[in-house]
Amino acid sequence: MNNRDTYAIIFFAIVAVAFIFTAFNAPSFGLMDADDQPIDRPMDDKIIESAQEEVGANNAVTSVVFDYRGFDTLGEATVLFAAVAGVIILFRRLKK
Amino acid sequence: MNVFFVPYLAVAALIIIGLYAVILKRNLIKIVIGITLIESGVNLFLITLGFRENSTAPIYTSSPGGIMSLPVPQALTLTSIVIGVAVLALMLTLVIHIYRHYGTLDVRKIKEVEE
Amino acid sequence: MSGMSKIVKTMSAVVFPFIMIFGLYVIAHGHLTPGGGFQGGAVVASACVMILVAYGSVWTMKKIKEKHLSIFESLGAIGFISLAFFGLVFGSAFFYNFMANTQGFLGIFGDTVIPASTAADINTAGLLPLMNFALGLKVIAGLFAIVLVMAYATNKSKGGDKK
Amino acid sequence: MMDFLTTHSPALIVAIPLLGAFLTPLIGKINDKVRNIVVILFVAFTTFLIALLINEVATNGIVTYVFGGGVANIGTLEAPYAIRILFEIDGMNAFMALIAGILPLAAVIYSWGFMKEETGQDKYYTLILLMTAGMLGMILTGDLFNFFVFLEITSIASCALIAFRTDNKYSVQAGFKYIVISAIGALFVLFAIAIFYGQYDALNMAIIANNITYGFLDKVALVILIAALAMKAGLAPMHMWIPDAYGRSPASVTIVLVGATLAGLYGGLRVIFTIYGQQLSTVLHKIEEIEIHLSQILGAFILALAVLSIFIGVFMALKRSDFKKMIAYAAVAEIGYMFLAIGAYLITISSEDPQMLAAGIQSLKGGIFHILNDSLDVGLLLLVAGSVYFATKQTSLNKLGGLARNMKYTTIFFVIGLLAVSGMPPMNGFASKLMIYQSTFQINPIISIIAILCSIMLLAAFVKVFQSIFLGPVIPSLKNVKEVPKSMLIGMGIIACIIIFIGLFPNIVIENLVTPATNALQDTTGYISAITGGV
Repeated sequence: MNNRDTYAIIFFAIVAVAFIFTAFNAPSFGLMDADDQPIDRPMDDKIIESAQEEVGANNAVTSVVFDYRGFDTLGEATVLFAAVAGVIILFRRLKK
Repeated sequence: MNVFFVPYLAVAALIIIGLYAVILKRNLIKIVIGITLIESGVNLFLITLGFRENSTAPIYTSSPGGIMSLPVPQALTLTSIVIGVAVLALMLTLVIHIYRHYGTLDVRKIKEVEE
Repeated sequence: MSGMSKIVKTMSAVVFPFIMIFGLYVIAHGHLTPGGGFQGGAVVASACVMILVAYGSVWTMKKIKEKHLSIFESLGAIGFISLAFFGLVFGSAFFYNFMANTQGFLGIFGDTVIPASTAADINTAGLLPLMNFALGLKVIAGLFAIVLVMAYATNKSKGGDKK
Repeated sequence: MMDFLTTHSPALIVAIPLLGAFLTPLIGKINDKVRNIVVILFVAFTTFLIALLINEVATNGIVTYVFGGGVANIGTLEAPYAIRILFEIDGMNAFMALIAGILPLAAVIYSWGFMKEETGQDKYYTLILLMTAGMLGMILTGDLFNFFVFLEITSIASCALIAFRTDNKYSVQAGFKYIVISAIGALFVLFAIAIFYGQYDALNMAIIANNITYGFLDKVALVILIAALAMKAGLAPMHMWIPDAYGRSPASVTIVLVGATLAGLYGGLRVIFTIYGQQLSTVLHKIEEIEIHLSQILGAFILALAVLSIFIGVFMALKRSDFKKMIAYAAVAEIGYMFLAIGAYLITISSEDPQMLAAGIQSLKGGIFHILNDSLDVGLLLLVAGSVYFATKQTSLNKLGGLARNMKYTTIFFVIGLLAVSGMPPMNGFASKLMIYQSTFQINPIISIIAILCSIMLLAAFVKVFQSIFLGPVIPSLKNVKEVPKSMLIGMGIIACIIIFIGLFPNIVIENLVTPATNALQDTTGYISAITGGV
C-alpha cells in the first residue's frame, strides 16, 4: 500500500458516494405523475405521434435511428468503420 | 417512501464497480472489463429514462394499443452500444500488442521509461 | 487453432444458413418489427464468427481475406452516405427522406401509411429499408473483419504470437 | 452552384471527409499516387467549404442547418423543442472550424513524404480523414448526443493512429493510455447528456440552455462535463496522456491530434458559456455583503488549474531530453495559457467595475486568439520534430547535433516555431500572449508575472534545443543527413506562412475572426433564440 494507492482509494470513495447520492436524486422512474397519468415528454410524444405519418415506418425506434437522428447513425457507422480500420492497421505487416 | 430510485441505484452500482476495476485493478484485461461495466451502467441509465409504466414498445406493427415507451432513449442506447463494441475491439487489440511486447498484463511491470 | 472436432464443424455448417436467414430477415424488416441493420448485421456476423471458431482462423483466412471484407465494408458505408447525399440532391437537406410516402418515385418503399394502423406493409418508409441494407452489409463485413483479424493475429499454430 | 454549396456547407463539411474516408480503401487499390492526390483534394475542398461557411456566418450571422429538412423548432416559442439533429454555427464555431481546416490540410500534404516508407497507408489516410470529420463534427454540431458521437469518432481514429508504430512498445502503451482515458471521458459525457435528457427531454444545446434550472442534477452534470472535457483538452492534473500521445505518434498524426484536443476545449467552452450561460450569474453563497457567483467559483477553479498546467508544462519541458516530448509539455503549458485567459474572464464577468469588465473581455479575446496561435505554433514545431526524426531516425537531444548545415529549410521553420511558441515578436504568439498579459495584469498582477516568467523559461528551453540539435559540431553518424522531401517542406511552409501573416497583421485576424468569436461566446441568448425563434 503506497501513496498512489491511498490517493486512488480516496478519489474512488468520493466518486462512489457522489454517484449513490445522485441516484437518490434522479428523475422519477416510470414517468408517471401522482394521478397515474403519463408525464408529458414533448419530443418523444411528437415522434410517437407523427413517425408513421412522416416517415412511413411502423417502428418508431427505426424512424428515430434512421430519419430523425439519421446523422447520429452515420456517425455510429463511422465509429465502427474507424474501429475496423484501426484493428486492421494495428495488425498490419510492418515490412513492405 | 417511494422506491423510484431503485433502478438508478443499479446504474450507480454498475458504474462504481466499473470505476473500481479501472482505478484499483492492476490487470489490463480487468481495466477493459471495468470500462465495459461503466458503459453498461450508462446504457442502463439511458434506457431507464425512457421507461413508462404500463407501456408497450414504440412499434405499431400488431401493437396492442395503449401508451408507448419513449423511442429516443432506445435509439441513443443502440448508438452507444455499437460505439462500445468499437472501443472494446480497439482496446483488446492494444492489449494484445502490449502482451506481445512485455509478456505480461500487469500494470506495475509495464513502466514507461522517461527520456 | 486448426478448428474443432468434426461434430462441431458439421453442426455449425448445418445451423449457419438458418442463422443467416434469420439475420437477413431482421435486416429486411427493420422498419416494421424490432431490429434493423445493426441488429441483423450482428446476427449474421455472429454466424460467420461461429464458422470461424469451428473451422479455425487459418482455414477461414484462406477462404476470405480481411482485404475483401474491408472492400465490402467500404461499399456498405458508401451506400449509406450516398443515400444521405441523395436527400441533398433530390430533396431539401442532407438525410432528407425523399422516398417516403411518394408513390411516384419508382414506387419503391413509397406506400403511404395510415396513422395508427397496426398492419405491416413492407413497401413503406422510403429510404429506411435501403439504409438498413447498406448498414447491414457494413456491419456484417466490419464485425467479421474485426474478429477474423484478431483471431488470425493471435493464432499460435502459425507462429503469429512471437512472445 | 455556389449558393448550393453555401447553403449546404455545414452538412458537406462533415460529409465530404467522411465520403473521402469511405472511398480511400477503394482508391488505394488503384495507385498510391492517385490516392494521395484524391485525399489532398478532399481535404482541400473541405477547407474551401469552411471558408465559404465563415464568410456566410460573417455576413448573415448564426447559420442553422436541420438534418432531414424542416424547421428547427417544432414546439412553440414558450415551450420550444427540436426533434432533428441541428448544426448551429456562430462566430465561435466558425473560428474553431478554421483551425480544424488548416491542420489536416498541412498534415495530409506532409504525410505524402513522411509516410512513404510505411505499410498500411490506405488505412492511415482513412483514419486521418475520419479524425478530420470527427473534429469538424464536434465543432459544428448543435446537438449534445451528436457531439458525443463525434467525440468517439475522433478518439477511436486518433487512438489507432497514436499506436501506429506497433513495433515500438511505448507507442502501443501511449495508444492504450489514450483510449482508456478518452473512453472513460466520453462515457461520462454521455452520462451527463443522459441527465439532461432525463430532466428536459431535449438533446439540443440551445433548448437545454433555454430550459436549464440549475438544480442538483445540473450541478452534477456540470462537474462531470467540465472534468471530462478538461481531460480531453489536457488541462493539468489530467494532462498525463498528452506527453505520451504527442510524443509517440507520427508527427503528421500529432498535428491533427492538436486540433482534436482543441475541439475538446471548445466543447468545454460551449458547456460553460452556452448551456450554463444563463446560470453563470447565479449567487451560490452570500458572505455578509459579498455575493459569490457561480462564474467566480468556476473562474477561480479554472485559473488555479491553468497556472498548474503552465508550471508543469514549462518545468517538465526543461527537464526532458526527448525532442517530441518536450514539445508536448510545451503544448500543455500553452493550453494552460488559454485556460488562464478564460478563467480570468469568468472571474470578472460579474464585476461592476467597467474597467475590470473591459479587461475580462480583452482577456477572453486573447485566450481565443491564442487557441488559433497555439495550434499553429505547436503544430509547426511538431512537424519539424517529425522532419528531424524522418531524416535521422532520432528524437533524443543527446544524439543529435549540427543539423543546420544539411537541413536549412527545416532549421528556418524551427526558428519560426520557436519564436512563435515562446511569444516573441514579430510572430503570432506574441500578439495573443501580450493581450493575455495586459488584461490579467489588471485583474491580478501576480498571475500575469508568473505567465511572463514561464514564457521566458519556455524560450530558454527551446533555445537549448535549437543549440543542441541544429547548431554545434556535426555528429559523425549524421554526416549524410539530407533535407526532407518537398511535400513535407510544403506542409510546414503552409503553417509557417500563416504564422508570419498573423504575426505581421494581427489586427486583421482579431477584427474578422476573434472578435466575432468572442461576441458569439458571450451572447448566450442569441445562440438560444436562433433555434427557438425568439428575439
